[in-house]
Amino acid sequence: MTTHTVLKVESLAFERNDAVLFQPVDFELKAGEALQILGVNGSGKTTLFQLLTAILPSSSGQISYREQPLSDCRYEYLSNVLFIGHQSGVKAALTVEENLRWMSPNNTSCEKISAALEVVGLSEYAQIHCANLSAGQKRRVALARLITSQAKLWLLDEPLTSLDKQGVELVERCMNQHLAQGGAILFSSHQDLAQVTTRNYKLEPLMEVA
Amino acid sequence: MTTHTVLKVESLAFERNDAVLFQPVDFELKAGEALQILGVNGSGKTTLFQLLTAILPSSSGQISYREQPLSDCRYEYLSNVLFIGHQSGVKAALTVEENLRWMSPNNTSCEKISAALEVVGLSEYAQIHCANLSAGQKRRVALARLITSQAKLWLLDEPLTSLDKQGVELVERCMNQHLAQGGAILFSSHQDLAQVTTRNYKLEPLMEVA
Amino acid sequence: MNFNLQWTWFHRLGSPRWFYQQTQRWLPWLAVATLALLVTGLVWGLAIAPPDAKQGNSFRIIYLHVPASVVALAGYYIMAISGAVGLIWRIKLSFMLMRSAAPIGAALTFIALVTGAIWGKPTWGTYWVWDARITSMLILLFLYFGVIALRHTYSNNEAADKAGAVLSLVGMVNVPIIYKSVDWWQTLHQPATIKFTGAPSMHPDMFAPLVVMIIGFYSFYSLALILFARAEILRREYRASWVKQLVSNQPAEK
Amino acid sequence: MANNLSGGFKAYLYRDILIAQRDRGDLSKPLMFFLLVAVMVPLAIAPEANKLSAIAPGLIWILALLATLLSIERLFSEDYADGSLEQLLISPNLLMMPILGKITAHWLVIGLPLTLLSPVIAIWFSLPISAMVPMMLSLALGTAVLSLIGAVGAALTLPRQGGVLLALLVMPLYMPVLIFGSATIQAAVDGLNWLAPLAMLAALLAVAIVLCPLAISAGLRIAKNG
Amino acid sequence: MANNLSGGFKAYLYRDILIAQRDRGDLSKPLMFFLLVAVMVPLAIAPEANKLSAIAPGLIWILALLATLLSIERLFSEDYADGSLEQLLISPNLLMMPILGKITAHWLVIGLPLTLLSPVIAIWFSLPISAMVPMMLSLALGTAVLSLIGAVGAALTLPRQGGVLLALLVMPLYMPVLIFGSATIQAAVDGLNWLAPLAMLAALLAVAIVLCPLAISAGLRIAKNG
Ligand code: HEM
Ligand SMILES: Nc1ncnc2c1ncn2[C@@H]1O[C@H](COP(=O)(O)OP(=O)(O)OP(=O)(O)O)[C@@H](O)[C@H]1O
Ligand SMILES: Nc1ncnc2c1ncn2[C@@H]1O[C@H](COP(=O)(O)OP(=O)(O)OP(=O)(O)O)[C@@H](O)[C@H]1O
Ligand SMILES: [Mg+2]
Ligand SMILES: [Mg+2]
Repeated sequence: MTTHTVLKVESLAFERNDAVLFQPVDFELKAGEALQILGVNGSGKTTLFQLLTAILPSSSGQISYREQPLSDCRYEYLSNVLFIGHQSGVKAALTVEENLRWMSPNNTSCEKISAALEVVGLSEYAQIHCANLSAGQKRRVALARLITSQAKLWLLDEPLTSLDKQGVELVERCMNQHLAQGGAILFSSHQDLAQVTTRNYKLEPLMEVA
Repeated sequence: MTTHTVLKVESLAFERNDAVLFQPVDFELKAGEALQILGVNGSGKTTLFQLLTAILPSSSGQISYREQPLSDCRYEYLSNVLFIGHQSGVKAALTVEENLRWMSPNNTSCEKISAALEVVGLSEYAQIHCANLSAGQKRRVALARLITSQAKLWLLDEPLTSLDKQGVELVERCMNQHLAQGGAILFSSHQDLAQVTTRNYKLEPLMEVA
Repeated sequence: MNFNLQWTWFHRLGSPRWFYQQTQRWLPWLAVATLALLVTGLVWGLAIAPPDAKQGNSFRIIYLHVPASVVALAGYYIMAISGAVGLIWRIKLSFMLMRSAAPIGAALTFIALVTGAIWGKPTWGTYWVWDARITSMLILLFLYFGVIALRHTYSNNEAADKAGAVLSLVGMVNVPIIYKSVDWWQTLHQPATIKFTGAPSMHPDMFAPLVVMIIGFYSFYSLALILFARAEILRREYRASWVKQLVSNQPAEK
Repeated sequence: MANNLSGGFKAYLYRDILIAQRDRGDLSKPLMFFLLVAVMVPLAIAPEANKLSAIAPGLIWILALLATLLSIERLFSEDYADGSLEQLLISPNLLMMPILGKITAHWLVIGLPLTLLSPVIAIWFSLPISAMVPMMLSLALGTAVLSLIGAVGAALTLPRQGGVLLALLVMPLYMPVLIFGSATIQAAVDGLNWLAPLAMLAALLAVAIVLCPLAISAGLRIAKNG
Repeated sequence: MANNLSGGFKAYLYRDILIAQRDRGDLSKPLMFFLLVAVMVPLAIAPEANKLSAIAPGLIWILALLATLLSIERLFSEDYADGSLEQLLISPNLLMMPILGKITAHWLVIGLPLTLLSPVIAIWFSLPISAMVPMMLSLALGTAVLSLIGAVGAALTLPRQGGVLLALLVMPLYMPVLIFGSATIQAAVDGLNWLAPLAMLAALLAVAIVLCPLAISAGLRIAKNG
């Protein structure tokens, strides 16, 4: 059995100020699989990603990574996760190249960095400070991590915002390549992907219980 | 002739640090018309909007509003413009309602404000601080201005980012209504609109001249 | 089984509902005890105890000043420790106690400062002097203010609680350091020109009412803490069914 | 938005005060801040009363200056980050009135509380009672100048919102305020004529009200051009 | 990213120094800031030399404290706004090392320059030469404690990045540093034993290095939840 379960979420719930956000979440993500989280604005997709990266503590339920509860394999799990959120973590004061170097694993070679910049179409901007980039270009800097990272599990919160059509295609190509190599992807997006086969999971708002 | 020209742009160019950004821009926008600005990431759409709102000074070319050069009718022009940019101008410390009241014309009635919040689906959030909203909800607060504003000319820089599908439909409906009332819309988006008839204008990068 | 027992006990102790219902029963007794102690202490101290040989009657402010100072200091530790308990065992109730302790402690510190300043005028001829103990008391007031102010920074109650707990713990480590350093600073710069009259050298007739007042202040502190915490519980748990029931069971009139 | 008679003055005044109050929970924090800094001085400097009262006039002014510096940085930087500065720039009215509204809000939140609180600090530092009125008058006028000048610096350093850089820019401009401000108090303490330095502060304020908004609106437009 | 032996210490140290240098154009600005404030003091306070030298030990320390306060606010707030704090929080390593790296960078940019520059200020204020070495030692140790404690406040006030609120939180905690710091210089000026207060500063530093990173990492996690 090569396609083992990478991530398993069982009746995960989250409360803020004693208000429960969404109906308990249950899903399973296997290697080589992409799962798209759907849900209207404010349904809790971003919150779910923060639960999955342990930035926020969950109120109940269980997250397991390769059949182990997260608390038992925190180091191993986080070493294998690549998370790109709404804010992309690009530092305005650094140049494009410095940013990518900083955000990539330590042993990333210079060639790999420039190759990644080539792919996202920013080679000419390598020495430009990120403060001077357009919205889509900033997003591309963050997405260049898809190429330099060695993580097996990608958690992408709306990776497609601000990207033009070529940019969307580019991300789709990266995703397909990652899946082909046995990686797993959990992502949220309000757009449908044309070229990537994905399963869906819909976050449902909680019905008011009387 | 009821469909007069609202905005006319003639061979508009912009230089930053002596580098010209895009090929000279020429277009005309009539009342009741929507024009979509296309262009890859970094082609200069946002910059163009800043030229059109006189936030940035243009290097050459001319912008005219109702057949008058912009410099001659600055007050009248800006009073009739609604601009929503990448950053939506929503203040995190204020509540949704306070934000909308603040961003709407002075004489906006309370009913209109709550009706607008109803339309964008934020009635329940009226008293919530905007810092606690999701990305799409913040965007919706800004877009509620489409309903309260009385401006004839809308300049929308990527209004659809972060919105879910209902949100996109909502914006499309607002746009159609505005057009039907004789308004004009200039907007940029990487997505194609399904329900609004638009013309396109493509920003072309400047060829290197030898 | 033993383990289970332990946990139900723990759970009950941490339950705001249990606390609310228990304190309902204690409250009248505590209120009566507080009142009795304070009245006894005040009458004894202000009317019966002999006047001081040197200071005359102005010394009687001691019966407010010393208890307020003592309880204000202890209150900081009570606040910080309940914060720590909340952080470690994730008990909501102890966060509520921490939150309630801050304004009470600040008020007592303020009383200590004001009564001290009033006392200072007849004894030292000035309202304020940069004495070690006085200065560190002033800083304690600001530490309390910091804890109170911090909670407005967070919209999420849980985060506000935890942040407040971390700050009061950092402050708890610092209170002795501040006290020592201010003390030290004084002795370093100038010979102490003013000395507190040492407590043990007090006449028993003056000392006994002071002890009554100190116990009375502690009792008052507990009473205030419980009342504040009960209000806090209702505010936070307004969604819980038992609170709704409680509210609907109240007679509508009055 | 900003279409009323006062051209946006009142709108921005109210909004900024509301935000200040929301952000800090309540408006009493600046007061505590002043008290706290005032406490620090005797701790750092040996607290004999006569030594303290000798340096008190200068210290109160340094305090006012620092409180302004610490808070003025955010005058435009938040508006810049969230896009409301863009909206301000494209409002059809002149920029003056909204800018003055924002600065007035800043003064009401920082300068005015300091002025009202200064008697407490004065007692702490054993300043004579006769110096109270001149001190409060000079603070009321001077802190307004500090807010105006600080706002120019805040506008000019905008894209980088640089704490230290901002301090570096405005501090030289603060010198006259500092000098005339502490001179007013010192003159009152010494029983001299304190109306002259106070008049100078009033003159500085008049000049600043006229010139600073010009510099600020220019600065804001330049900052967007970045 | 942050996978090397030192667990991110060096990576964050280098990055933050680089950003500080980019943001301010160069690293000499903090130095100018100190000089400028030092110039202002004689302007506000009558500049008789004996008066100045009497308050100099305290003033140098107040200066150090304010420089830290002005700059520490941005330690985490930019990372919070642009999302890199999230990335820090999900790094598999402990938070300690990156945090200590960031604080060290802050000290290298603020505390160290002030220490190196202090002799100039000391001469300005006619402090005796014999006080130089104790002054510099106390500043080197003390500013590090100020950065550490300030970082706790910066972490706890993150969601609102509140200038005045931050000051309110950390200033009481700064008192011991201020007292022992100025006591070291004063003792040296008076020809007394200055090793004792200096040792206290060293002890404070040791305590702060152990405890502050704990409080900071707790604070950062809480802030994300806020
Ligand atoms: C604003 C001024 C003052 C403040 C902030 C202040 C503060 C304090 C504090 C914190 C205590 C300590 C309680 C303990 O040891 O746990 C105390 C005790 C005491 N204070 Fe004050 N005090 C002030 C003024 C005065 C004055 C003017 C006098 C009378 C001359 C005075 C007489 C005493 C006495 C007799 C005690 C109890 C004896 C002892 O524990 O040493 N205090 N005060
Ligand atoms: N810091 C916060 N404090 C309180 N409530 C919050 C906070 N952040 C988000 N929320 C609330 O939690 C809900 C879920 O927000 P979240 O950002 O997870 O939504 P989302 O599904 O990502 O939406 P979007 O599609 O707009 O990005 C929203 O209703 C929002 O109002
Ligand atoms: N402040 C600035 N300083 C210098 N160059 C800038 C600045 N802002 C943008 N640019 C450059 O100008 C070009 C156009 O940027 P602009 O933001 O207008 O693009 P855009 O078409 O809106 O792109 P996107 O689709 O990504 O939003 C980009 O190449 C960008 O690098
Ligand atoms: Mg989201
Ligand atoms: Mg753009």
